[in-house]
Amino acid sequence: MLDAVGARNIDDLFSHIPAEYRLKGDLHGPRQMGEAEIVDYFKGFAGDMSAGYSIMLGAGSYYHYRPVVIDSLISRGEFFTAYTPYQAEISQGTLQAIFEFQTMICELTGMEVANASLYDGSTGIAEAVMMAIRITGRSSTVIARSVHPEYREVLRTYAQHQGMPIAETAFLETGRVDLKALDAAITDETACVVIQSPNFFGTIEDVAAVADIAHKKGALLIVSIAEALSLGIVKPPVEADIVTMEAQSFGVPLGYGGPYVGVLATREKFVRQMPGRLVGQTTDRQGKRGFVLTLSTREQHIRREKATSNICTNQGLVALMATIYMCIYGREGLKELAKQNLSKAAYAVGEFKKSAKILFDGAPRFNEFVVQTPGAAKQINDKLLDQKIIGGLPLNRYYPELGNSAVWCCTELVAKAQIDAAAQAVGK
Amino acid sequence: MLDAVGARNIDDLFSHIPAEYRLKGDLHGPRQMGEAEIVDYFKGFAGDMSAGYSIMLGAGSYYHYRPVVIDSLISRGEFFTAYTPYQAEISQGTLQAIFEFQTMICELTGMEVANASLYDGSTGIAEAVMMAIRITGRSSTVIARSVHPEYREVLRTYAQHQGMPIAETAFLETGRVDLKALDAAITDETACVVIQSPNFFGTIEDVAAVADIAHKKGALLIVSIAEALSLGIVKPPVEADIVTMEAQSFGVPLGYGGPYVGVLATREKFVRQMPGRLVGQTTDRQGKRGFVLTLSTREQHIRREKATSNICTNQGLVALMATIYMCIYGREGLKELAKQNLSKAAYAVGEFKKSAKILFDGAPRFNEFVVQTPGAAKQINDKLLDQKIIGGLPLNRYYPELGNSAVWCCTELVAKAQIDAAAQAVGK
Amino acid sequence: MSDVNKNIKKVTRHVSQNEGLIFERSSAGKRGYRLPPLDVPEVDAGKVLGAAVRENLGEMPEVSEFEIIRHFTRLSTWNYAIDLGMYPLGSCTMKYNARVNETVVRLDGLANAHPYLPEKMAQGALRVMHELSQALIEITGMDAITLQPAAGAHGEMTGIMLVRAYFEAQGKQRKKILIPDSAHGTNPATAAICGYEVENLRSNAKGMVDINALAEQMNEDVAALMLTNPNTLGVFEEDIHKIADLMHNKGGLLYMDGANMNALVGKARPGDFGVDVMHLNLHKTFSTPHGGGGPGSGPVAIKKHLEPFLPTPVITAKDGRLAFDYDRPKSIGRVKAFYGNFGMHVRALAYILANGPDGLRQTTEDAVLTANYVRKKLEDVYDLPFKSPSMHEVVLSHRLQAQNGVKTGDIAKRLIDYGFHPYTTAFPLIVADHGAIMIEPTESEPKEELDLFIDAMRSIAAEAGSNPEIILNAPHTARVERMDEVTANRKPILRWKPAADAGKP
Amino acid sequence: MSDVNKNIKKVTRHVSQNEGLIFERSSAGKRGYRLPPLDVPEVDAGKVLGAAVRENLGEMPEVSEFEIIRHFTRLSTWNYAIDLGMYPLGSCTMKYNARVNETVVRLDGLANAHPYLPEKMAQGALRVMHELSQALIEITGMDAITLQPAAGAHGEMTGIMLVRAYFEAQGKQRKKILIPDSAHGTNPATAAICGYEVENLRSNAKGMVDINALAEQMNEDVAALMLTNPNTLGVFEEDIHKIADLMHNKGGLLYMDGANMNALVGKARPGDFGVDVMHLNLHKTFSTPHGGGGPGSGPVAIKKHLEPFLPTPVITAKDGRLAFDYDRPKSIGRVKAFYGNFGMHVRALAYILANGPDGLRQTTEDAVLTANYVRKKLEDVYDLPFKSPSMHEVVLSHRLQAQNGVKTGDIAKRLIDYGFHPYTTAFPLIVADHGAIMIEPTESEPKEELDLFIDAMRSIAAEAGSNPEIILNAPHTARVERMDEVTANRKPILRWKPAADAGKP
Ligand SMILES: Cc1ncc(COP(=O)(O)O)c(C=O)c1O
Ligand SMILES: Cc1ncc(COP(=O)(O)O)c(C=O)c1O
Repeated sequence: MLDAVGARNIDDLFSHIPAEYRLKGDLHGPRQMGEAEIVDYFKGFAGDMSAGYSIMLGAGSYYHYRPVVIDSLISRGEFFTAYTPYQAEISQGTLQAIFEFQTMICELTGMEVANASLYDGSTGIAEAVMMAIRITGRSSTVIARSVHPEYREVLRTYAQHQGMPIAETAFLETGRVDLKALDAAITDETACVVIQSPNFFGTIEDVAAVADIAHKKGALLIVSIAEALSLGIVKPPVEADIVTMEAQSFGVPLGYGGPYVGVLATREKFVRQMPGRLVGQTTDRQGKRGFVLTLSTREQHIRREKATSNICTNQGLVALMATIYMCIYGREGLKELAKQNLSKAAYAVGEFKKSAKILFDGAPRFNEFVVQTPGAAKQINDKLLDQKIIGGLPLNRYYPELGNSAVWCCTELVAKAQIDAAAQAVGK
Repeated sequence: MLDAVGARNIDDLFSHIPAEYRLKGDLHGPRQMGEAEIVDYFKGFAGDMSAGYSIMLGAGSYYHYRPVVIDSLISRGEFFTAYTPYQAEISQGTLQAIFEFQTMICELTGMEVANASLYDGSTGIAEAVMMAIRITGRSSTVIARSVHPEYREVLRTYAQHQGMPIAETAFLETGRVDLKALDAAITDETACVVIQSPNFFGTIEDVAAVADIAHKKGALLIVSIAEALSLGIVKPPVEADIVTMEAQSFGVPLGYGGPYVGVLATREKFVRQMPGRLVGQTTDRQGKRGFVLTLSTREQHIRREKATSNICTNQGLVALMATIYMCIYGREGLKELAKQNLSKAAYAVGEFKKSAKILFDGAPRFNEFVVQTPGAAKQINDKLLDQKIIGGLPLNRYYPELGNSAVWCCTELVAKAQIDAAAQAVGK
Repeated sequence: MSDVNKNIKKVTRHVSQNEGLIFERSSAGKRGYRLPPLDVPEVDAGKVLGAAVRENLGEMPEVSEFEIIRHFTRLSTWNYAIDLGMYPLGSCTMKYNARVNETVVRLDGLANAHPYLPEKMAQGALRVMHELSQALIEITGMDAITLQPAAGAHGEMTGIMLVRAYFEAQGKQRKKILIPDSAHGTNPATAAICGYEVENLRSNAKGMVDINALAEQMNEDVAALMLTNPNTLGVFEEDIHKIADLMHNKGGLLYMDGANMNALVGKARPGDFGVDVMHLNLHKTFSTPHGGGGPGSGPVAIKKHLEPFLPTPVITAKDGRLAFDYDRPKSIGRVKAFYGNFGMHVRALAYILANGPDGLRQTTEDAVLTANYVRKKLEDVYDLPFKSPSMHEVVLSHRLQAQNGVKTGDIAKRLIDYGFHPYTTAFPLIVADHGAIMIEPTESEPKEELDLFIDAMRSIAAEAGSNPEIILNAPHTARVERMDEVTANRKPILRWKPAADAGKP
Repeated sequence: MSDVNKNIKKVTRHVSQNEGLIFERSSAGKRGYRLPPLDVPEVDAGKVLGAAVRENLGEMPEVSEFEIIRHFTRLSTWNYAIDLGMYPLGSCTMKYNARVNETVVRLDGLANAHPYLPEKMAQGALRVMHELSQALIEITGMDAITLQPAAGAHGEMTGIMLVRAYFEAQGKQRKKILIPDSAHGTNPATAAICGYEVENLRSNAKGMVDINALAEQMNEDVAALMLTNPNTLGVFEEDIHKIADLMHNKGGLLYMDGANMNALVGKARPGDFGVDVMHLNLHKTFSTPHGGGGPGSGPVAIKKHLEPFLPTPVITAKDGRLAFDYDRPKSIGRVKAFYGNFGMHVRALAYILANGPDGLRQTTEDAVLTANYVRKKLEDVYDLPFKSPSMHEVVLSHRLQAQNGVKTGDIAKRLIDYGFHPYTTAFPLIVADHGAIMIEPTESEPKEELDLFIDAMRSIAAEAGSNPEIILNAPHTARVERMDEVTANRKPILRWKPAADAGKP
């Protein structure tokens, strides 16, 4: 090809880069490895991790069983080596799958429209807040302290340069939002109230009550869901104006925190203020049903600085994992599975109570609960490692006022034996 | 559907089975398991195996690195959930791949035609012998004792009821066939001579010399190859009339002995006497190139009791693995890889010599060699297990005359450190 | 064209990538591999191997890894497969191949287990084989089993050799094997390989064994009857009891070809109705993938009196640990190196566990139901040569369509246009004029897919009257049309040659 | 039809399965799952949850596992993908996604690692992030990096926030960000989100930054210039040195959009030519799969003076062990929960190791060579709006074809008939009449595929003269024709509803 382009050597093609910027030598770094070496190299890393441990950590990342068909399907090159479906005629597979995803998210959340995905649950809140600000024309936000601490951090980061004041409201003994405090915190500059349910402590909020208070003052309600599986057995937040959810629980590996998949769902009337991609049904020239990316005038590649968001590449393949997962469990399975989680956590709470204090015991919860212990949570966890158990997340960094406490999680993958062992340990 | 077929209940459809033969209760056996349980169940079995050990066993099953693209390609449903390509118009993928397989096998073995596969290397010999008998009209076989003992057993099993006398000939100090003895053993009733190269001891036979002797007496020469990778660096047995090969080395997992893939290759003039399926190139009505199963008049579904073999389902998907493997390494890679094996074994022989006796040291070998030790091979192997090394195959069961000896193998996956450790151990 | 396809609901045409032979992509210097550096001194191959050294690998391809991915991905898209739609090949039991089976078989400990591992290191693999053996013995109602055979035909051979060994041991070998005219080609081929004469047994009007014929033909020269039950018409041999007695009374044995076990699992057991020896096809009844032509697995289950003759080795349990027993003086010997297609054993066991006893019965019931549903919906437009009740498959014939010159093979090709893989054509041979249309839906097919198939078959039946040409020239929608098989047979081109005109598609 | 396609060498039409929406397959009682029995007492959900209990899941589907396999397998066959052929989307760097990356990322220890594992249990994951960080710092020539951003746009946002924090720290915030008119839409959108005014910077006749315009527009109100280099025309900003100086002299910063790093890796380093902050797209330059729209990963690399502001946590090595440092008072805070798209970090590191230093350079050289090859072979039949030397991509325009009413979007659709995914259309906007034809072949494409693409493009150029209608009505060979996007926008149908007419394909 060099001759064809009329170059004497490859460096001719780089000659327009000012000489002083052209690299002379090789980059520094490990030499080229053979495939077998690469596999061994990563096996080395994977080796000193927690494979084979039972995981009683949740807090925004949930260890559920992943049916094997998910990976066999998403591993098809037609899915994972395709780009964003800009060219509808040769992207119907991805487009129809996203349309099915949007539909299932609506069904589960009780909303009317859902987008094709956002980065994750944390950035989802930030996008939802910006959306609420566009809709209401108001600028400030009230967020519950029981929302995932890292989600709140992300919101603060996004908000800091945009003149979006953020107030936090407290939680009660029950773990739920302090409604009085909330009511007091809302001003007529409040664009939205943000809560999470089940919240960071595993407590299920009284969404309807919060909605009343917010709506009375003309603010929108944004409900964040970190444990998507809860929707199998917990009433959807139909009173919310915007629901933003982390769908990792739906067949996405823990993967040390990512990639996961955020979703944003809302009411039809707000659709043109939504961030992210949307797939719509239409017909081709022959009247045959098909699907396309639509309402893209909201997006950055058309609207540039006036776009509803700067998001471009999102979480396509992860949304596909979630879609497949939702199909596998479906109408009955999600309920049955959620019920198993509910039962595991309920059993665990009963056992842990025998030797430690369960906080926020006054309101219903899904598969997480907060345990306060005599000793420091970290020491308890260290001890449990010998039994190949990863204990709950210590809360001292986020909620010093809760003392020696940790938020534990019991999914269907935590066996009774491990629950019993952990319950033993926390007392000591 | 029950109504549609006019049955009151499902048992109506089984009513023509005599009542006394209809099962009343459930079958006995484990209850239905959930997918997660099934995975754990087999992890339990897989757990107490040799994962992570370095394997210095060969003897007809070779531990080579399997490039990951093999599984990602054969896992496409279009390949692994298709049947034998009877319907050419919707099976061109499988058919073209087999045609490529046949071509590559011919290139590697130096033969003119190759079939689409046989069960494995052991049954391949039996099929080749029956083919030789059909061709020559003679009935007896002379087989070298240096052919894989289990291959010889299989031949005996096939031969016993067909009036196919089998004589075995001895090997020399060098590990090679005793040509004089061979010459003496061949009668004018001898249909074929069967040798293996590299043979069971790893020794490369003098194929040309054997061929001369066989051909002088009007017998055909069948060469069996158990370590297909040897063809990357060892001269192909072009003097043979039939080559039968176990292609497991080409990307097929050890898998505790199967499924593997046998091949049979021969001269064009014998094609109509070949067993197994053949894919041929042709054109469709528009003159477009395509591929079909051909010469099927040889096969059982047409010829019934007069067929060249009873084989029907063979090793399609495993042949595809081998095809992909041969494409990955190709012209240069197979040579380079074979050379690494050659070097590993040569190094190992050097090290083992320091503390034990290497048998059959007089002739060239590929990646296997026989070590005679003061102590029993089994004890040495037991000791090596502590170092996570699986030692060579003890030969006492097959060749008592060789005393405390074992056949060892060093593929590219055996590291120098393990070779050194094993070399140490055999002395003790 | 478009009007040729106006009745087709199931498929649409779409772009499909062309792709030449891998050799046509090859060029010097491309590579799809990368080896780690050698950690021992590199030898001079010439020195080590002398005259035996190989200089070059001829026409072996040189391509990049990416080209390999593209090449085989493109090829794959030219195939039809169960994953794409119904695959009603009669006698082949094309059911869903569960993905969990593919997962467990690839577990490091199982996939990378060397067959000569010390037994104490191989307990996991032995357990798999042991558990599967127990399950299959329970399902068949037999007394013992060998997992060694690599496929159905291999199982047949093993089974018939057991028969031979049985008579050898009695010191009086017999000459013949009786085989019904409806039998699969592997049956006679197998009998011949085992040194028996094949005697044909004709079926009666119901498509079943003719008891009187059997009574006449059965005598002390006959070693065994190779029976498929349900037979290849999908019909259960209702006289099975008499058949077994006739054989046994004359000292003969009853061999059963278990290819059609998908009609019996959990509902009836061959061991209960007099079978002495039988094979199973794990790649049919037990869902191990067909893989475009294998690998299969053909375990042979037997009654006590044949046990001494089983191939070696046999798995035995001594003090809690499993081991191989090689010391079996009466054994027929090995039929294969190592222990059989172990990977298929793992998958079949996973299938059995995923179903459980009730699931296995349900599976059989559904398989029989779908076949009868298809029969019911087609018997008015296609001839049903044998009216006996169908089990897991139904055999129709092209008699009515043949009046317009349309044969079973033509209807099969037209089915391709309608988006289906054809049924099995022209087998069994007892259907007149080689006109068999042999349909096996399996339990896996949902009603929606069955209805589309029925619709397609009925639509083709109509075309046979209105426009036979469409059928005779089918398929019209595939990337290639009918192939010239005659030339392929007359002047076989069995390998690519650099000289040869590539004639790229 | 067939003559519409007579010049097409690359593809043939083939049967493609139809498939409705999963909801249309759903019926009560079907299930694709099977749960193990519960090993603790089952609770009464109503009791536990009270008013919060959910009764039913509305229209969620009920289908079997097999139907799910078929559904998504069929859907997948409607997609075009890199694995099927060249995917020359300019600015997207559609290169081969190596399978070994997919293997290592699924290793149990990595795939099932909880983000809140105690650090001592997470050393392997931390090592992956650390090694990748080191490699990317070396490749970019910058001083530090964060792997937290989830995609390119997210990286831009993070980078511009670092710019903001930098000026905050100096106690004098600035108002504006300069953005060339050739920039990607995410650039201005990002600047706006970060609270900056966007000021447009026009390009000169060579498609590069107009130095004089920059000199005029640059002042103490300007925080930074967001530059893409090579820019979206695939042209290296030859005045990069002056550009950097102009920015720095006025105390401003230079942000580089690294989407086009595939033109520079191993050949030149942004850190060496004055860039203060930049993002990378691991899903472009470093081969992590696009997945039909993500996930991506957009690490941000910076110079020392921006380090204090990096998002928390930052990985630090103390006495041989790696740990997260959360105590960074000047940090802009988190931009995402946890640590970024770790799975993409694993893949990108595997890619870097598979190439090594020389392989990385080679890759860049090949990417630039293929782009120039395509340019050379097409510039006589397509207008080349900017004549500057191309690097990894070439931007043509539809000017010549537009004379026959054929626009870039039409040519794109016609390419589908020719068996290719279209190039990027209408971007960058500085190409007159939104006529951009933006082609990025990448290093992955073999010459054979490039030649077929060139042949297709030339053939379409000819058709534009001889028979524009073919192009305007394209595609003709795909399973669907052009979609009615207008109605889709006017009356959006964004979810399936049971009532809604299904109108099955
Ligand atoms: C009735 C019958 N018997 C035997 C066989 C042979 O089995 P295999 O192909 O596994 O050798 C088949 C396979 O088609 C069959 O249908
Ligand atoms: C030049 C340029 N900048 C930024 C982006 C945005 O990157 P991402 O899609 O990863 O958010 C893109 C992606 O198309 C791009 O081409």
